[in-house]
Amino acid sequence: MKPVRSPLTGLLLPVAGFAVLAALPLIFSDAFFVAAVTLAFLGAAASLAWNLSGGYAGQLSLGHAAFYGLGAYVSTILFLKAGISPLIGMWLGAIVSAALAVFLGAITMRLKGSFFVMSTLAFGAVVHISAINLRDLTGGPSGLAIPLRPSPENLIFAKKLIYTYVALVLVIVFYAITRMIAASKIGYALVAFRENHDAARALGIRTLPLRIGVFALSAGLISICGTVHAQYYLYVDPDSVMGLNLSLNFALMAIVGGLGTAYGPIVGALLVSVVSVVMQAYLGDQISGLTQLAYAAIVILVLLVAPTGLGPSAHAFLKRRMTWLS
Amino acid sequence: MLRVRDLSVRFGDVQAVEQLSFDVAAGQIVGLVGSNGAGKTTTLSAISALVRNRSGSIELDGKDISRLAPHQIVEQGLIHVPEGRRLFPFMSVLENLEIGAYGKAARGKRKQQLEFIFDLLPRLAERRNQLAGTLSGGEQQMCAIGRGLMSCPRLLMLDEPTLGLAPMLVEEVFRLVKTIRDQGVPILIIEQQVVHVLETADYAYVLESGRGTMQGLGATLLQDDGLRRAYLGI
Amino acid sequence: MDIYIQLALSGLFIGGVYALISVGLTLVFGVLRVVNFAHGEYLTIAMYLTYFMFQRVGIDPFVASIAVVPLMFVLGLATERLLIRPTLEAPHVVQVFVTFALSLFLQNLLLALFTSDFRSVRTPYATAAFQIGPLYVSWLRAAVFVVALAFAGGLAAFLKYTYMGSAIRATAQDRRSARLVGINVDRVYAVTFALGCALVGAAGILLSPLFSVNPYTGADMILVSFVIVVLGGMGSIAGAVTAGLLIGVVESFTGYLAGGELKQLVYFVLFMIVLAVRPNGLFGRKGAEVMDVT
Amino acid sequence: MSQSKRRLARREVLGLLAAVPAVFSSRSALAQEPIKVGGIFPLTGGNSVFGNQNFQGVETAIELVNDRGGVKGRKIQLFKGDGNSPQAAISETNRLASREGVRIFVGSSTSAVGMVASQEAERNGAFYWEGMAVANNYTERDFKNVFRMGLSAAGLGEPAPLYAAEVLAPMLKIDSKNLKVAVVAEDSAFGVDVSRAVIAQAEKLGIKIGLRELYSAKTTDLSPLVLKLRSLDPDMIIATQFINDAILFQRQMKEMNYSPKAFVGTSAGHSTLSLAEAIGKDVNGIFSSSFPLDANLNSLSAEARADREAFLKRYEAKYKVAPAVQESLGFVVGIALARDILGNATSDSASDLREASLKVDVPVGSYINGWGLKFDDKGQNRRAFGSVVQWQDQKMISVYPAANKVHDPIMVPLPARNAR
Repeated sequence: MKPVRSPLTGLLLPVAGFAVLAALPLIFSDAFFVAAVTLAFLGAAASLAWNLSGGYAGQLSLGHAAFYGLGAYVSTILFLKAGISPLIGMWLGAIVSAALAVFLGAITMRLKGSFFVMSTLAFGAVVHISAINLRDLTGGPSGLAIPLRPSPENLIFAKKLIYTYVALVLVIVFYAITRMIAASKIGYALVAFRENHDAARALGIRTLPLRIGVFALSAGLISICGTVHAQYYLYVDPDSVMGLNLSLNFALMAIVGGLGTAYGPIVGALLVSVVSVVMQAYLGDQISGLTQLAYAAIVILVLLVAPTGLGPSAHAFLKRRMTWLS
Repeated sequence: MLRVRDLSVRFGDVQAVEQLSFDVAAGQIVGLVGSNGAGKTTTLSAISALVRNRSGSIELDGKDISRLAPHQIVEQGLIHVPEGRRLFPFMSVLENLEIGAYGKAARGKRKQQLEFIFDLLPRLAERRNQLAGTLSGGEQQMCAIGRGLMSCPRLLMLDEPTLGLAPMLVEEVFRLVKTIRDQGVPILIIEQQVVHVLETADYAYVLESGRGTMQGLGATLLQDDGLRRAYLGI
Repeated sequence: MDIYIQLALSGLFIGGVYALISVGLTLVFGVLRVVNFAHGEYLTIAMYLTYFMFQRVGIDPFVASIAVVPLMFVLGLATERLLIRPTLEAPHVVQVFVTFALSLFLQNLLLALFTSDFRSVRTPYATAAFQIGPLYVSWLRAAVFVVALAFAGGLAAFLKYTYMGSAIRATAQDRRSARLVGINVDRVYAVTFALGCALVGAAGILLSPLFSVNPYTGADMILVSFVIVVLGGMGSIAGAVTAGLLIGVVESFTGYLAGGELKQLVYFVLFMIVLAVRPNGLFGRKGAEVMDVT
Repeated sequence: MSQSKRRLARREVLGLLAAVPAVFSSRSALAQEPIKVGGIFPLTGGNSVFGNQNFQGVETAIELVNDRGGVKGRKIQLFKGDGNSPQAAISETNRLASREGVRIFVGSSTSAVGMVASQEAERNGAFYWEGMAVANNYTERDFKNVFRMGLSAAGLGEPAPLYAAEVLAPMLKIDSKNLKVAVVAEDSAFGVDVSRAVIAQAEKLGIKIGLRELYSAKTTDLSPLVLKLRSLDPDMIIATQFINDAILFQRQMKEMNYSPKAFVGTSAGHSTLSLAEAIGKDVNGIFSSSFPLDANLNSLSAEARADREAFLKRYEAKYKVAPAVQESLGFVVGIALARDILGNATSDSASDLREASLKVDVPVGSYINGWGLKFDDKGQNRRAFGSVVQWQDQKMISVYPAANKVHDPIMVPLPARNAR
């Protein structure tokens, strides 16, 4: 957890990394690749948002799909029923999500480990079921279809490449926010709390307001991803924007890449997406279930081999090699 | 009886115990003293294999036990009564004692051992059906030591048995320690109550930042000026 | 009035099954501190085993339990050795996600092997019922209820009166001390996890004549168990049984009085309230769930 | 056969051919490129039962067309895309589009997948042929190249009350205005939309709806619902259910010794063989309003009759069971796309396929389930209709409408439980 402040890892490496990411869809421009990258970027952005609270503060939430879905629903309902641009709607969605997160945090933030996990799981389920039952507002389980009316103001584009860059902008902004928080006093307090609750208390750090604040920020940011999701998929229904699997995936990406690191969710999202898409392409054709079977096996292997995430594990491995060589 | 040589324990970048060597002979009370963070508890945990990342040799009666798992060490008769009592809070006193005799060797002697302990510590007999979590601090300590004795120890290791106890109870614990020694069970005790330990112990070692800095008969060490300045503020 | 008794009865019957599923989950949590997201898949596997024994060999589900329960126990041992033990020292998230990935793995393994078709064990007694006054009582449901409670009772007795049982309880309360009294904690973990699988396997057998099975059956049924486990107090057997029966009855009444679509909502809201007001659950031990509030 | 294997094989063959370029390259240039069609169905996950059934139907149709010489001499190559979630639908649509060069898609079993896959196809400038997704808002999205051959939820739900009023009420000797109906549905999009259509249609016919009750298809206990029904005592239940909840519902009605005078399901759980497998002869007498299973032979064109025979033979040879409703639907959707759209289009570009779709005018009775093909301006087939089947002797038999009727309904009203 030692902050590294060399110019290389501090600024140059991320800038170079993002430049590569930005160039990717231009170099490999076939639709399959672009779609895969777009989904990966959107996933990375959501996972970055999740990671603020789940990674840095160690609050393992499995209910973030609720906030993601709220973002999708709030902006879509405003867009369809009142003609309000999603560019405005997404902020309203973020505010609603953040407010709900404060409420949830106030109730559950004092719970330990698994108890917190289960409470967020239940919260996600409550929001999901509510969305199904508030039929007049949400269209119920049939969801809401958004007509294809391309215009920047509607955040709907005929060219799908634009979504790729919208998602990439989210990734870069969320990454920057993560880095800022990690480097600030708040970041230190959160990490201290995560590593050792008692020690943090002994040092006189009052983390509860901080944790709730970061939880709300995390919820707000992920709900912006939800809005983008809605405008890309042009269809919002409870299962696809609020399902438990979504929550699990946001967390999984961060864990695979490196929990509580700024780059982890990006690495994780790219890996998870690449693996699942490639497997889908090469195995999906044969026996049903084989793709997901292999995917699950890979996830298990990664978790067993690199429990701290691939990023940090690779880093540690390289470091060992370097010291050995020198 | 217990022979520890060059014991080292690392936690990541921190060297908790470094090249520590000491012995506990039969019939002895041996003290391990040092300030908070000197590595005393880590040493005991390393011996009972709760801490695995260690090096050096640990022998019990000439037999190498450094590769055994914690429950196998218990089978060998090396019993560790942990810091802070660590009873099973939702079991009764009786259940706590009985589970002390979980090891195969001790199971057969459960009844007689229980009688012996109730004899030795009559207060536990009175409270046998009370949940251990509801006992007072002193009673919990007695129960913890009783649980250790249930395992039919050949050597007992006590970690800070007087922590947080009133002075009168501290006396009582040390009396008990001597009684146990007199019953033929040698004891390795670690303590911050330096004076008490040195008065009670037959032999003692002083730990500083994970290293052994001094050793000698308890009474001798008690006279050492450096030690008195460091721990007793005299 | 009759109708309320009938509702309570239906609720208790299904609650007994919930209880049996949840008992295994709560036991594993209490001892290993692992929330096993793959618990539902073990239910599915047991249902498939029962189905194939019935379909291919013609063995009645209740008889099949003699083979299925030990098989599930062994499967549990293997899982613990291969996946759970290597991650016990890892961060909490890793455990959660290993079991989550395992659940995905097993679902798709079953899908690849057996397709997603629903399979049903069709016993002649599946829908047989008797009548007491105005009440209809299904023989099978009543039997399932009794057997489920017997299993839970048997488990409680095992924990109370055997060496292994004491060791399991001791490990749940303090794993460090358990090691120091000579308990082989690794073995306790293995046995506990396997017991959890065997219990949910028993639940699967009992459910076989009532429900059709496909690879996703267990996943659908397990969500309510998570609620029950927390509601009853994580790690508490008595709590899981009580909460299981309670949820069964609550569901039954909500279904009748408010409508089936609100069943889940009601118990999830109930669950959130319990967490907020009494986070250690109905029977949970104080202190396990709350950390400093600063 | 797998994609990778196919590709490898081709590469090896090409390597060999490099040695004898003159002869073979000219021949391969002459050979007709296949028409590539991508099927986007949920083949794994919770909805995969129907996804696989639909896909098998489509696949059988394509194989049949190919064996008959293909479309204007060109074979159709069918690619499999597993749209097990909306995300997967996106990536699979794009994969087939860019990696396999697919410009024509067929789908999709569930509306969530169909909605997303079709918008993705539309934005890729591809053609999307929907057969199974029933969401009412599916064709309300201003899409140009998306056509739905199958029914909307409204189309799926309407036959149940119609049949109740026209046929069942007289048989029960109740005036249809006095008929008391309870509507029961699972609470996903399917159940909610279809049951809404059932109620709308029933109200048009003056049928009284005594109860509309929704529940989650994942439920483990439906006895509260059975109790509610028993105290209400409707003449008829119209139920929109998936498979396991349909089975559970039937079993619990029996446990509680309850039965309405008539039970009408709407597709899904009541039109699948799993129901008969689970409850045995208790299935007899249950109606299911749904996509048509088959049609009265007299109402079919000669071509449709030949198709029907070929379909049954091929399907049974391959899967060892008779095809049920979803397989049959898949077959119709596949045949229509191949023969009447691809066969009449000037090229297989999306715009030409759109043209062909707008122009297509296939009379009712041309497909094995009795359907025809004519699109309205929203891209919804106007010649698709629902039908009613009844379980008789543990088999599904078409009983309504007249064009599809193969047998008279039996067991109306349903006999007492112990008399079945």
